[in-house]
Amino acid sequence: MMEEELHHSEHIPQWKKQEIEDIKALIEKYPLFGIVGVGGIPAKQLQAMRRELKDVAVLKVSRNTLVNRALEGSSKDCSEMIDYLNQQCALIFTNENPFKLYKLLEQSKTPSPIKAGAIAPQDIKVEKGPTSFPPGPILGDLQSAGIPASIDGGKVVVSENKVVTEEGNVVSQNLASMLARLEIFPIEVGLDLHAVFEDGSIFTPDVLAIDNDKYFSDIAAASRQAFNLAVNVAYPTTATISTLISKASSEAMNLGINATVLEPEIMDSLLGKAHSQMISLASAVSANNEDAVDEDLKS
Amino acid sequence: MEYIYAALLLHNAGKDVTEDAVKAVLEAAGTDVDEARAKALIAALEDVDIEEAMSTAAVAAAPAAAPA
Amino acid sequence: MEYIYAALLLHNAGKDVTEDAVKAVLEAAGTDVDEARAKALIAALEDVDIEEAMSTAAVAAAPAAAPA
Amino acid sequence: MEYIYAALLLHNAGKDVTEDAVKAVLEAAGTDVDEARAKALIAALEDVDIEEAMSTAAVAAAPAAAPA
Amino acid sequence: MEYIYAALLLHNAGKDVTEDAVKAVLEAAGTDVDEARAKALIAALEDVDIEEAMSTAAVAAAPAAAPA
Amino acid sequence: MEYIYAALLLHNAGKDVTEDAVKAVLEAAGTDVDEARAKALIAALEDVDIEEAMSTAAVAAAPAAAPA
Amino acid sequence: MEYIYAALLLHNAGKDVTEDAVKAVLEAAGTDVDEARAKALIAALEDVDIEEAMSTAAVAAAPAAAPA
Repeated sequence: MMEEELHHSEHIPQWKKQEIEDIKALIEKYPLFGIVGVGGIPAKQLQAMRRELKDVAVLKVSRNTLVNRALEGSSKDCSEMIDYLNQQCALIFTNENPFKLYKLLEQSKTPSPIKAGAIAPQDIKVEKGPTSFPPGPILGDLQSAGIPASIDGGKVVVSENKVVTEEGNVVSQNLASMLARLEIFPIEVGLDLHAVFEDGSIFTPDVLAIDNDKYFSDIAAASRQAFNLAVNVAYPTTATISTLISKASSEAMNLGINATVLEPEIMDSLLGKAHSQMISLASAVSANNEDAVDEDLKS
Repeated sequence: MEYIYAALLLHNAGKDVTEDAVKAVLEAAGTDVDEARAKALIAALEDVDIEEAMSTAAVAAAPAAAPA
Repeated sequence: MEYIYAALLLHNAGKDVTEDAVKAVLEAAGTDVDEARAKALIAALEDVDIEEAMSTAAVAAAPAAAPA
Repeated sequence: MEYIYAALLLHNAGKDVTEDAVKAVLEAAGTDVDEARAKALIAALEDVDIEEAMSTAAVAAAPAAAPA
Repeated sequence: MEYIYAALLLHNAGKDVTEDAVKAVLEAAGTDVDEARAKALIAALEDVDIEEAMSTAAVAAAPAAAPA
Repeated sequence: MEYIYAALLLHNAGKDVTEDAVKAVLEAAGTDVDEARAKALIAALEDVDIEEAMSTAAVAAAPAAAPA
Repeated sequence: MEYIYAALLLHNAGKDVTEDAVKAVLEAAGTDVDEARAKALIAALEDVDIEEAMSTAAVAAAPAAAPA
């Protein structure tokens, strides 16, 4: 056995050994790295993404077998990441935190045509409206693909809104082709983050997706709760003292006016209240009989 | 307006708002009573829910009075 | 509120709002008069401009007063 | 308004709002107590559910922003 | 809220709102006084204009039911 | 308001909101702890149902999110 | 919500909301800390403005009644 192994290792090309070392060096150098799926990304798009990300991340495409060896041999004890390697993966290295990385990768995804034979990731719809095509064979092609089309005003139009295939269905060649021609791009294509390794922990997308709106509303809710608690127990602090004074003052006014406490400070309110009641009663009365009220109260 | 206040007063005291009651109150205040008005008032009050008229009255916040 | 109504009734009738006047009006209305409250009323009214207080109320009450 | 605050204080402490209690509180505050005002307060509060009266809005937000 | 009421009582009576004053008032009302709470109150009141905070109350009071 | 947040944190963690617990949390936050304020908080929270107090809308006048 | 409370506590105390600070505070409160959640919080706070979120709370708490 040993002999065979020795024999085998002698035949590992230098470039492969180097590649493994390069990967290990990158793993060493960066505080975190991720495994991304690159399948289905047209070469051009991949290049574009690489450029877009170049200031924040390094993408390294290598054979899985070599990546495997690097992960196993790395001093960072990250061999578990091998679980996240499958066909057509690459490594991505960055100084950013895992959440930022996830966000960047999601943002760098672009809408792309769906390929024939692919599975619709959500319902695919067409919308009523004009196309750029003049009448011709395209009309029949659209219709046979299940897209409602007709001629209007000298052009081919999509005649109604329609779900042309539901989530989970396999997209036929004809439909795929027609959708592409209509420039309907139902797929988000980009670097698909499978997992990130940082400091001995592995993070997966379910943990990495951040809902900013939820954080915003949670902060607002917490702030309200704090205020509620503080005011309800009359805890005097810079943020609550004005409200507490205001509350006490209102309560005193309420009590004074509702119980008709004849104190100087609320006389104006009491007089005003009586006056309002008088006006209200007077108008009800004068509606029935004008002569029941003063000249100046007549409506 | 004093006729209306008289009505409010009687209502608040839980008394019936009658012509005689209104007259008594106004006389106690030292005012001459116009019989016709008093009659008209009582007649007009017949279909009026005093309590309701009072509660629809809006009350404004008075100027914050300086501490006594 | 009876003390207030009594005060405004007298004011509107052009009479002085005194303790005795208020008591007379309240008694005529069949209300029990509390001496202390009558005193407090007059004391509280000392620095109050009744006309002004009522015109502030008038502004606020206006929308509510639109005849039904 | 100090008489009213005295009432709120006693109510909050679970004590009866009596003339003596109010006087004691005001004296502790270093104020001269006007007997009539204290009496008038207690009379006004008779049969009043203080908890309810203090929590029920008596006053509307003034549209004519009350002159300070 | 008793600490707040005590403070406003003193303020309305034209007295300085100090820890000792607040304590005296609360004790007279039969409330157990917590030293720390009295301290905290006075500290919070340091940069507050009580008059101003009280006049906010007039506006913050419940809204007038929108006139129909 | 950091004392209040300390209370909310402890409450959320199912711990008793005690002076020591609050102090520990604030010290971990790198803040100097004012003994009196911590005491005042605990005193204010005595017999209080924190869950209820935090969920019940405190009065109208809103804070301009002033850092405490 | 404990991560949020921790963040607001630090913010209110004028301290930076960092992963270590949040962890220290939570540990002091006796809460188990999930590294990922602490990291997620800090990452979220890069785009979410605490002051802005808190001021939304203030608006919501205000009386619905601003008179027209």
